[in-house]
Parts: sequence; C-alpha cells; structure tokens
Amino acid sequence: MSSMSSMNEPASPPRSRYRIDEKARFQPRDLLRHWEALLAILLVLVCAVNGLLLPHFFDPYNLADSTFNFSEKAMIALPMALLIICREIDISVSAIIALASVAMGLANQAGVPPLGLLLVAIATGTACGLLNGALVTRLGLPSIVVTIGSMSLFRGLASVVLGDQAFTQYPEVLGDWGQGYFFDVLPRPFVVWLLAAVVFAVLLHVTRWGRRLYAIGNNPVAARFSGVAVDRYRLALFVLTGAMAGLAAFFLTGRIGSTRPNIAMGWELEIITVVILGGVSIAGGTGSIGGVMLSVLVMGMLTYGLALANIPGIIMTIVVGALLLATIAIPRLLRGRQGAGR
Amino acid sequence: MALNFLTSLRASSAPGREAGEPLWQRREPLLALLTVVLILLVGVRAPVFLSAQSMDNLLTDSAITIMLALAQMLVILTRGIDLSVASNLALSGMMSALLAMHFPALPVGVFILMAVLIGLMLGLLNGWLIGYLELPPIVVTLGSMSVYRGMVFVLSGGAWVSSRNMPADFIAFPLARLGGLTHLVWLGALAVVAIWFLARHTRFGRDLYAIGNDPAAAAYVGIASRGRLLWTYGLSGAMAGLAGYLWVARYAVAYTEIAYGFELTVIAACVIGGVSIAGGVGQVSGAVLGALFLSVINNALPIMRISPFWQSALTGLVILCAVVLNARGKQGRRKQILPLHGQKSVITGSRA
Amino acid sequence: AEKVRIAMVVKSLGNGFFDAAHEGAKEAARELGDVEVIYTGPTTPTAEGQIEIVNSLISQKVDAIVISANDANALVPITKRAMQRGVKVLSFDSGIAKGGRLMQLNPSNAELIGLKQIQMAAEAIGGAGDVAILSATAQATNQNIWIGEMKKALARPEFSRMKLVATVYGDDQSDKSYREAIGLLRSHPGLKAIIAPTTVGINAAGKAVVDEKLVGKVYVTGLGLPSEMAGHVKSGAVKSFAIWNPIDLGYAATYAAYQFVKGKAQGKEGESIAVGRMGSIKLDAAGEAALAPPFTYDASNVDKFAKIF
Amino acid sequence: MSSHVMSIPGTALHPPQAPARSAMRAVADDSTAPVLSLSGIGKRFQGVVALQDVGFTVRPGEVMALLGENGAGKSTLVKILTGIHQPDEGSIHLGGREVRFASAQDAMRGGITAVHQETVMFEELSVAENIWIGRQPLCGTPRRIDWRRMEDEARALFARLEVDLPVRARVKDLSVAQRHFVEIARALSQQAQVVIMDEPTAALSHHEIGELYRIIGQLRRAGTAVIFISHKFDEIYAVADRYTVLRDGRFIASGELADITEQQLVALMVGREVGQVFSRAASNTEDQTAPVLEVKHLSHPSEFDDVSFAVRPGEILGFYGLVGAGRSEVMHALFGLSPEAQGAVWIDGREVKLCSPAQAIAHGLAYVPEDRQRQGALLSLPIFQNITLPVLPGIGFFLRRHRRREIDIARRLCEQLELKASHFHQHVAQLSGGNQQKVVLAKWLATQPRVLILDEPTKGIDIGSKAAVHRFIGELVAQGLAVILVSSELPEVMGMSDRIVVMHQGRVQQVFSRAEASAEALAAAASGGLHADAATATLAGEATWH
Ligand SMILES: Nc1ncnc2c1ncn2[C@@H]1O[C@H](COP(=O)(O)OP(=O)(O)OP(=O)(O)O)[C@@H](O)[C@H]1O
Ligand SMILES: Nc1ncnc2c1ncn2[C@@H]1O[C@H](COP(=O)(O)OP(=O)(O)OP(=O)(O)O)[C@@H](O)[C@H]1O
Ligand SMILES: [Mg+2]
Ligand SMILES: [Mg+2]
Repeated sequence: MSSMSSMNEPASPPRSRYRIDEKARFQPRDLLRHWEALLAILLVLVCAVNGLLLPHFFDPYNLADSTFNFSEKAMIALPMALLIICREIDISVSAIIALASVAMGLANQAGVPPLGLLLVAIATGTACGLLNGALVTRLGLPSIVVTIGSMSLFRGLASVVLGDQAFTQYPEVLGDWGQGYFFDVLPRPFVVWLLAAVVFAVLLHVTRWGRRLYAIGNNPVAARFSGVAVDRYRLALFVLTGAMAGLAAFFLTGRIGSTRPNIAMGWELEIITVVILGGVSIAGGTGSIGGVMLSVLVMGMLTYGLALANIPGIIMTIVVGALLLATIAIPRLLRGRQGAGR
Repeated sequence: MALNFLTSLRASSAPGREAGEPLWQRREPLLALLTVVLILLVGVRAPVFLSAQSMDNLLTDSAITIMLALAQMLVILTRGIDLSVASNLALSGMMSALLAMHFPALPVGVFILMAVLIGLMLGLLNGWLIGYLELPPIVVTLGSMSVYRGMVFVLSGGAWVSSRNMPADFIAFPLARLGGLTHLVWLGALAVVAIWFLARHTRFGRDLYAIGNDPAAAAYVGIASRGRLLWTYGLSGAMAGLAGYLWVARYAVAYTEIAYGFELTVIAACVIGGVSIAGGVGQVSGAVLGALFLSVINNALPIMRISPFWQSALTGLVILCAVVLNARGKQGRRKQILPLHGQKSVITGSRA
Repeated sequence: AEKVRIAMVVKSLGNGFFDAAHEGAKEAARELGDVEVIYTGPTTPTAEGQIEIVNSLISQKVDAIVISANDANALVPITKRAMQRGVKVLSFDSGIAKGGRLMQLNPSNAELIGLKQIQMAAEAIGGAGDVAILSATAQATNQNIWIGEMKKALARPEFSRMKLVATVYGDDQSDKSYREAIGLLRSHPGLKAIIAPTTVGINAAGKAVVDEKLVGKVYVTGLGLPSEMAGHVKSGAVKSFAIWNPIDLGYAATYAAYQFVKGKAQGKEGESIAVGRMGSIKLDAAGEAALAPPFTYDASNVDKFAKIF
Repeated sequence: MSSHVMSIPGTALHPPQAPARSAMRAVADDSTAPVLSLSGIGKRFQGVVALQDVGFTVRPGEVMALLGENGAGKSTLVKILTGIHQPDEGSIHLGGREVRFASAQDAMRGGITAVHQETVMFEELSVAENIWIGRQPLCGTPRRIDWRRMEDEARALFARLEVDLPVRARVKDLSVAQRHFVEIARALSQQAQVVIMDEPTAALSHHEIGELYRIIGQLRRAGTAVIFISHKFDEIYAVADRYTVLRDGRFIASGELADITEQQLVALMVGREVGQVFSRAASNTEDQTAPVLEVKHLSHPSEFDDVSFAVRPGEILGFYGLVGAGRSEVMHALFGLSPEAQGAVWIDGREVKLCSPAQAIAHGLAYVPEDRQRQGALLSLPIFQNITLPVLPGIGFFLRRHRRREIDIARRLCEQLELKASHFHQHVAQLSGGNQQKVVLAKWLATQPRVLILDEPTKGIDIGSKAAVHRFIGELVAQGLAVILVSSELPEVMGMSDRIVVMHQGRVQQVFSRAEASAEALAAAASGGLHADAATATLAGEATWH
C-alpha cells in the first residue's frame, strides 16, 4: 500500500484551495431574470393600457370596488402557493368554500352570532383540510387524486344539506365584511388579504418553517432524512389551505348574502392559474408570495379592464389561458433550447 | 458462475409478462370484481338495471369515457396530464357540427375525419409545448383548456347547433348498430385493442413507460422523448376529437359548454384504474375498468332512485374509497432482505 | 345629448333565449333613439360571475341594469349597492329578490307557466299517467318556482289522474340530462311524460326517448326555443312545448328600464308603466309584472318560429 | 469457461486479481489506429467552464482510465461522447470519421455506449426491457415487439456475463448491484466500439468488482475500447492499460499506466502532493469507556433481525457486508426513519425513543445517507441552505436576521472539506458528483453530532478529497466523536475502524476487532460463513457487550 501522508498537518483548520464567494457577483440584467420583475412590468403595462383606453379605470372608487372580485380567491391563492411549492395541490378548495358556507348557514339558523359564524367557517374548512391532509400523508396518496375525490364529496355534502334550498337572512355585519370598507375607502376583504399576504410572506421567506417548505418541495426524501417532519408540514399546509378556504367562505357568504351548494364553482382552476402565473413552479421548490401577489393584481386588473370594456367573460378565459401559456412559453423560447438535456 | 448477491430477490419468473405479485393481489382483477359486485348490488335494488337493454346502454354510455381514459392513461404514463380533453372535445365537436350544418351533403366519414384532425391539431399544440419547449403539462393543458373552450364560443358565436341543423346520418351514426352493438361500443372496443397494442407491443408505448419511470434516464438511453410526448398528446387530442364528434352526434346538440368538467371524470377513471399519477405505471385493463366503474355509478344512481342531492357526495366517496383501496394494495410491497419465514435461504453460492 | 346606457346582464352568454332577448332590447333602443344597449353575461351561469359584471357596470356608471339572475338572493347585496350609486336595477326572466331591484318583469305569470306545462303534458298523454320533471340545476331560481307551480297545478282535480313520480336535475349538461332521462325511463316503466323546463333538458329528454324507441309511448314537453326544438318535434318525441317571446321580453324590459331612468316610473305598487308597442305593464304588491301567457309551439308552427328564435 | 476467475469471492486481497493482462495488451499496441479521438473539446454551463481544449485518443481493445478530481469534467466528457450534451467546440472522430451526436441515440448508432454515473433504470419495467428499451427487436405485421426474442437475448447476455438474473423480474425488485449489472448488460448489448464506464464500481462490493473485471476482460478481447472512470487506484491499476488525466476541465497528461506510479498520478490530478487514505491509528479509548450509543435487539419485519451493537466515544465502528446485507436499513431504523422497526436504543446509558430523524438529531445522531441524489442533497437549493437545514432550530426562527451565521457555518465546513464551488448561493445541482457528496457531509457535520453514521461516505469522492474526508473524520474521532462507518470498500473499513461488524442477510454475522480483521475473514463472513481465524466464534453482537 502507499505511503503515509506526505503533507504536514496544519495546526489550524486548513484553508481550502478553493475560494467560495458569499454571493454571485451582482449583474443588473439578473434583475430581469426574476419573475417578480416581469410581473411588475406586466402590471404597470396592464394598468397603463387600461387607463389609456378606459375612461373609468383610474377612478379610485372603481379600483377599490374591483378588488371584491378577486379578494377571496386571492386569500386561497396564498396557501395554495405554499402547497404547490411543497409539490402538493388542492383541487377541493372551492368545494370547501361551499361546505363551509353551508355550515355557516346552519349555524346562522341556530342563532350563532357573526363572530361565531367566522369560527364555524374556519373550523369547517380546517376539518376538510384535515381530511385531505390525512389521506395524503397517512396513506401516501397523490394529492391531486385525493382532492379530486374530496371535491366531489364536499360539494356533494353541501348539496345533501341544502337540496334545492338556499340559506339567506345573514346578519347585516356579514355584508359589511363581505363588501364593506374600512374608513370608507379600503375594501375590507382586500385589506384582510393584504394582511394575510404579509403573514404568509414572512412565514415563507423569513422563517425556518418557510425554509423547510422549500426543502420539502425540492426533495422530500432528503428533507425527511435531514430531520424535517415532512408529513407534518404537508398536513399543516392542507389544514391551512382548508382554513383559508373557510375564511374566504366567510367573506364570500357575506358578500353575496346567501348560500347555495354551487357557490364558488370552478374557482380552483382560477386559483391555481394565478399561483402558477405568480411564478410558483408546479414541480415544487420555487416561487414567492410576492410573485403570487403581483399575479393576483395583474389578473385582477386585467379582468377588470376587460369587464369595463364589456368584453364577454368567455373571451376573458381565452385571454387568461393564452397569458398563462405565453408567460411560460416565451421565456423558454427566448432562452432558446440550449438549456435542454439534463 | 452465479453471483450470490441474488439473495434479496424474491420476485422471480412468475408466469406471464409482468412477473410479480399473484393474480388476486393485483389491482385489475380486484377492480373488475368490485365493478361486478357493484353492478349486482345495484341490480338487487333495481333489477331493471340488469336488463340487456340497460347493459347495452351502459356499454354505449361508457364508450366515450373509456376512449378518453385510455388516451389519458398514455399521457399520465409519461408523468403528464391532459386537462384540455374536455375543451378539445367541445371545440372539435362544435367544429364538426358547424361543418355538418353548412355542408350537410358531405358523407359522415368526412365529419368524423375532420373532428379527429382538429382534435389532433389541438393535441399536437399541447404536445409541442410540452415535448419541445419542455413546459409542465399541467400548466400547458390548464392554459389550453381555457383557450379551447373560449374558441368554441368564438367560433359558434355562442349559438347552439341543434338537431334541426344536423344531417340525419350525422346524428344516427354513433347509435347505429352493427351486429347488435352500437357503433359507439365498437369504436370503444377498437380503441381498447388499439391502445392495448400500442402500449404493450410497440416501441412507442414502451417508451412512454420508460419516460414516465425516469425522464432523465430515458434521455440517457436515447429515447426521443420530445417526439414521443408530441405524439402522445396528439393522440390524446385526436381521441378527444373523435369523442367530440360522437358526443355532439349522440346528444344531437352542440353548444359552448358541452362536456364541461369532463376532464376530471376521465382522470378519475384513470386514477381508479390504478394508473399512477407519478407516471410509468398503468395498464389498459385498469383504465378501462376505471372508466366502466364510473359509468356504472353514473348510470346506476339515477336508476336507483337515490335523491339527486346525494349523487355527488356518493360519487366522491366512492372515488376516495377506490383510491384508498388501491393505496392499501400498494403498501406492504417492499424489498425483503430477511429470508421469508419457512423458506430456506437462497444463497446460490459460487460455482467452482 | 348623452345616450342612456342600459346594460342587459344575462344568465350566461351563448344562450339562444337571451340572444333573442338582446334582439328585443336593440329594437327598443332603435325605437327610443337615445339608448345604448350593453349586452353582457358570465361564461358559466353563476351568481359570482354576474356579481363581477355588475361590479364593473357600476364602475362604468351605466344608467340602468336589466338582469336575469342566476341566484335570487346572491345578487341582492351588489344590486343594492348599484342602486345606492344611482343605477336603476330591474330584473327580468329570472328575478332578484325584492329589495335588490326596482321591479321584476316576469315573462309570464309563474302560475301560468307551471299550469301550461302540466296542460301540455296532460294533452299529450291523455290526461292520465306518471310524469317526471327533468330540471336544470337544483339551484336555478325560476326553474324551482315553476316546479313549485307545477306541483300546485297537479293538485287540481282535473289533473288528479296524473302523478309526479320524480324530480331530477341534469345540471344543464347534455350528458347528465340524457343519463337522468334514461334513468327515469328505466326506473319508472309506467312513465308517460317528461317535463323539462329548460332547453338542455328538453333536448336531452327528447333524444333519450328517440334512442330508447319510446316515441309515441313517452312524451316530452316543457320549455324550449323553437330553433332548438324543431328537430325533436319532427321526430315525434315532443308534441308541443311552450315559450314566451324572448324578443318581446327583452324589448319590454329595456323599455321599462328607460322609463325608470327618465323618472317616468318609480316602481310603486299598482303603478302602470308604458312599454312601447307592448302597451303597458302593471306592478303588483311584490313589484312584479307579467307580460303574456306562454305561447305553445307544435308541428304546425315550429318551423316558422325556428327561423326567428 | 473463464476458469481464471477467482472461485471463492473475497479470498484474494484487494485488488481482486485481474485476468492476465499482459496477454491482452498485445491487442492494443501502438500501431493500431485509434477508434476514438477527441480534439479541442470545450463545454460551458451558464458561464462555468466544465471542459476546455480536451483531446486524447483511445485504441481498440485497450482500457483507458480517465482520471481527475471531483469536478474535473469526467462525467461531462462522458455525456458529450454519448450525445447527451453537445460540445461548444472541438471535434470527435470515431473510426477515422468526424461525428456529431445530436442525441443519445446518435451516439449509440455510432457505436459509443456508457454506463453512467447516475443509475439509468426504469423501475417498473422488466430486466429484459431495461436492457433493450428503445431498441426492442420487432417481428410480424404490424410490427410489434418480439418479447420472446428480447427475453432470450437478455438471457443470452447474462449467460455471457455469467450472471444469473431473472429477465422478467421488475427492476424495482433488484438490489443496487443487480441494477448495475443490468446497466452493464445494456451497454454490452449494443455491440459498441467504445464502452464508457463512469464509476461503475461505486455501488459494487468487493467480489462483484471481480466480476466486472472479468467482463472488461471479455470486452477487451473482443477488441472493444473501454474508458474506465474511477477514483480507486487499485482498480485502475488492475484493469486499465493507459491513463488520461483531467484537471479543472483541461487535459493534463496521457500515457501508459505501467510507466507511472500512483503518487505521480495523484500529483497530476491534484497539481500537488496529497496525503494517503486510510491512515488512521487505532483509537486509544480504553474498553472501559461507557458507550455513547447502544443498540439492543433491533429488528424489522422484513429487513433485519436482532441487531445489537455499541459504540464508544472516540471509536469508529465499521459495518461491512455485501450490498443488500441490510446495513443501510439498520441505520435508517436507528435514525428514526422506519417506524416498523422494534428494539431498544440507549444513549449515554439511558433508553431513548427515536421515532423521527428530528429526535435522532436532537439526541446527537447524524446520518450521511448513501444515496446522494435521492436522500442527501437538495439539488436546487443553494449550498448554504443545504448545509444548515438540519441545524435551523439552533440558528433562530427568523432566518433573514441570521444569514451571516448560516454562511459562516457553511464556510467553515466547506473550507475544511475543500469544496469546489463558486459561491454559497449556487445550487447544489451545479456541482460535480463528488462535491455534492461533500455538501451532504458538511450538512451533517454542521449538527455537531456525538454519533456520526456514515453510509458509504466517500462514494464517488476523488483521492485527494477522500484523504481530506478521512483526516477530518479522524480529527473528529480524536475529539471524542463516535463514528459508525458503513462501507463496502474493504480498505476503507479496515483502515479506519476500531471494530468491524459484518452483516449478512439482515443479521449480524460476526464482529471483528481491528487486530482480528483480515480481508479474507471479512469477506468470508460477509458471504455468510464464519472464518476459522476469527474462531472465537463470537456471534451476533455478543462480543460487543462488556
Ligand atoms: N448541468 C450543469 N450545469 C452547470 N454546471 C455543470 C453541469 N454539469 C456539470 N457542471 C460543472 O462541470 C464541472 C465538471 O463536472 P463533472 O460532473 O463532469 O465532474 P466529474 O469529473 O465527473 O466529477 P466527479 O468525480 O465528482 O463525478 C463541475 O464543475 C460542475 O460543476
Ligand atoms: N430491491 C430494492 N429496491 C429498491 N431499492 C433497493 C433495493 N435493494 C437495495 N436498494 C437500495 O439500496 C440501498 C442498499 O440496500 P440495503 O440497505 O439493502 O443494503 P446495505 O447493506 O445497506 O448495502 P450497501 O450499504 O452496501 O449499499 C437501500 O437503501 C436502497 O435504497
Ligand atoms: Mg462524475
Ligand atoms: Mg447501504
């Protein structure tokens, strides 16, 4: 065998032969690589074009009013972003809204006060999320499969309770929350969403919980080997998503003042679309709350502008679908195909 | 000389192509059994469900779901998903209906061919984005789903094409009978055989399994994944196109919202049939049974006089149960290091 | 002068009935001269979609909204706000609950519609036998009202030999409606008629009856547009069906909205509002007015009307 | 047939005897025209230069060893030769003609095939299909796959390799070593002119490597050129004729192995002199020291049975066995990763429950897993985030405020391990295989464990770094750390361990002290027999208990 070490052992830890910088050297064009930057530009563009073409667009009251159209969806987009970052997905969110709203209606009939209704909605959402999460984590089922099933189940339960009836007669206060303002200018659901977004952003980008979410999305096995309680995080995210859907149900029910089993039909795909446009990769591990917020605003302003121009909703779906395809395809086309391979 | 590292190998040379677990532990026979039991249970409550006419109708009704589930299976095998099938169906169905409305004299074959071609084009667009631009399938098809659905509206101007506007033979074809069975059933059977052959006996099909198992490894062994993906989505599109014609003709009406949300039914059929969303695992028999299973439920619920308000909840419950059962079957199959109880260790030893 | 802008919000775009109503609205606008009609509606028939649209109409500061609601209650909060901002809100066809609109223009009297459908069914089956209802979604407001009226009508002595055996929902999807229709035919062998107060439903039921070779044994009737039903009348599955004139409905609703904008109508009980060529309509205690009884179509006249709507 | 193959695995000391080499060298004398020649090959990845002006030639029937440190560019070169990457510059000549490979298929058709560093396997497909995937034999009209012929040919291949594998088994049921042979069979099935093997021995145990040598011998006799990449010099000298050294993506030297010593080779690779591996003196802890970790009667329903052992502070406990002996499974159970496992774990004389990795970490355990890609690295996270992942609780809740500390932790460890990277925000995926392994190692050292479990820690690490890793482990042990070293490399286990546990089929076969351990004894125990020399016949951990 070969001889022993011919190097003299240094007393202090050896300096490496390689220097490792803390960060890549900053280059201004890196800024443009950020999805958020592109979204911000898009937002400005959308607003500018709308403002130029539509006389009523920049009316502050109108802008404030327009937020009611997307605030509830935006609330769910936040936890959905976390789920997708973790390589999971929840298709049942809109069905959870329906079930939570039905629970509110039942509670309302039983004379529960408004604050109680909020708690009932959130509790129902949490329970639904718990079921999803338990099926996904305990049985190791793919979340898309589980939530396709539970979507049917939740909405079905709502329809079992309600049949062809509707819950109405909600207290006045709910309406204030659903479509009222703070200080007569700030739409309440929007403000609540902003606050929630700040909390989520801190959670995801600043805390160690958030770091672990990225780790799980990146490589769940390695994360588990590194001491991250992967399943507990997954479960928590499903529960959180359910709870946020419950919260959204509270605002939506307040806004429309009634409950029917087909409430919020088809929202799940809009929410997922917004999250993906926000730069959250469906493959997990990347994305930011800032991106999701910007994408919510882009979509909100875009659809609002189209609605002001009285363009039929179905054309809007073409625009949104094409936007989704364009935003993911164009960067890839510009970069060329040289990034292919492994 | 044999190596003695074979000790951990348990699965060996079972008869049949897919060596492995015995028949009764496999998913497909279990699902077949479950479907039969379900049919019998429904029959107990509503004997009319077991009548020949009703069975015939069940088969006819499941044909479209089966065809789409098969194509979707191929897509899911590659770790993909095609959410745009229902929109594609609506668009190609509407276009063939519009064609039939404006040129009623053309033979039916032309309309069918047009529907298939239109579906193929739409599918190839997905395939190009997914295969050549390497974009995530769920995002691409989510986008194209909206675009295609919107196009139906734009092309038709939002108007219906109703039975009055369609030539008689256009409407008659799907339910016309050949040897006692409807054309729909024959087409479904043809699709089963064709996709079975494709998936089992062609390089194309086997490549899809390989891509789904490990896309990077597929590139390493020289599988042209891009082309394969392009044509897989193309096939899914063409199938949706065919289904589009059949749908429009069968129900004798075309409007913007036909088959709204049907993609989830198709995917659920695959999932119930044991096609793994993670790719690389799935059998034609599974997809067919999954689709049949859903069709049985959908057809049985109205006949059983169950309150319409319970239908969605029951469907959801059944899907969840099927999925949970599937998962339980999968657990417990891990590698085994210890010699199994009562079996002598299998050290093959070295040959001198 | 500034044009009066009246927005017509329908349940969903791509519905032949509302397209015809739009024609009526345009006719009214031409007649009035200084009216601009904005025709709009959501992609799918949901209340949330309509709420978004009303929201944007408020932003555009339109003068009046005439709306056919997907949900009688869900739209109340937003239309209330619209009225606070000075927009006149009227509902037509499918109404908004009182308080959410100034008036509701019923195409016809709900009671009449219910009765009419039962009468058509009775006529087709000779006055005796099992009937079933195939509706749209369980949430559709006016369908539910009509179903209620049909049940009341069936309680009348002259229909005592008819029995309602089931009410099912096809969700306005052709495949589900078809399957439900087949289910009805299977599980109720004695079924004589299917009443479908929705176009998709009556279409699917007609097709199911033809496919099951039950033409002449089971009759389909209900509400539908001539252009969409002509084929089924020809096949014999549908003997007669009814619908009011959507053009007149759109015309009257637009005309009434104009009167509200010009201050010539307030929406008080008993008030009479002039609606051009349709004469005048009278509001009842609930702020509702009805146009005319539904018109019946059968083999003799369907082809003529199929060209119109 | 091939009677020269050693008949009892593991009886020979490493390196296993290669089949008579001199006889074969005649095939590849200098006069033969090269089958493959490269010139001026360059490749860049987003600004990182992976290869620059690389050129060398390979002749038919010769085995060329491609050497270089981690990240030198070996695997990149392989990927260029097999059409997975396209070179930015330079040319490849195959059999005298210039070729350009647009895809892996092109390269295969051209006659180049490779066993890649990453396993290329389709778990759900059968063994036969894994070999023939994309090239299945066809028959009949319509053209369809000829399953029978495919399976027959696969059987024939395995017969030629003298390996016994059921061709219908699904690959997911195979062990790591078996998978490697499937890959080798795939490479051979293509009748290639050039076969490249990128660290093919990394997952093979001692005597399986012998099998591999025999296969390389067969290829050589058939006039196939083999490019052999390995970090183990014993293997290189046993199997290769010539060498080519890369350093930092550049061509450094090429020549006959017979003309160069190991020391000189290392110097070429590293650009300086390095220390040798396996240089640890036995620990000086007396047997009286209380063990820090005791494992008693650890069992698992299907993986292992009644495993007991103990480690003292300052001691290295080696685990040897054939691949698939269940060592990794034991470590998984110990680390709280398999809930089905039963048994008792004592730390510092107190029984503890280890139900999750987090608990294990909290009790001072650390586990460096063997499968870097799946279990170790988080490939698209930055380096520093990989390293601090298990120690986040110690850093703080709001991480943004503690970025400095995170970087400091990462920097300290990376410098000690000589990580080659450009900055800490770089994604781990951009590092070479060996450097990825270092990041994983750093991650676990960051937890400052008291018991460090290393599962094949130097798999794929180059010689210089291996020395660094071993020296580093030695230092840690000297400071009182207890180490469990699972390794399939006999020299590594023997050189580093104070005691060695040998496992066989999920059971502890025998425990050796450093003095007792000989290569023969270990190998014999690993394949299920008790060696006469270790006649104390201490069974299953009994000896471990004082
Ligand atoms: N896809 C890639 N993107 C960016 N850089 C890459 C990529 N692949 C390789 N590199 C870089 O190219 C260089 C050479 O890597 P390569 O994998 O060829 O090394 P190697 O010699 O095989 O090392 P090892 O012995 O550790 O396997 C490394 O610096 C690596 O960081
Ligand atoms: N049949 C198999 N299916 C899937 N993975 C396997 C299989 N056999 C082995 N492996 C993988 O190989 C690893 C090693 O196998 P195992 O734990 O059985 O043996 P070991 O004694 O740890 O072997 P070694 O450490 O030498 O690789 C396992 O952790 C597992 O990831
Ligand atoms: Mg390498
Ligand atoms: Mg191991």
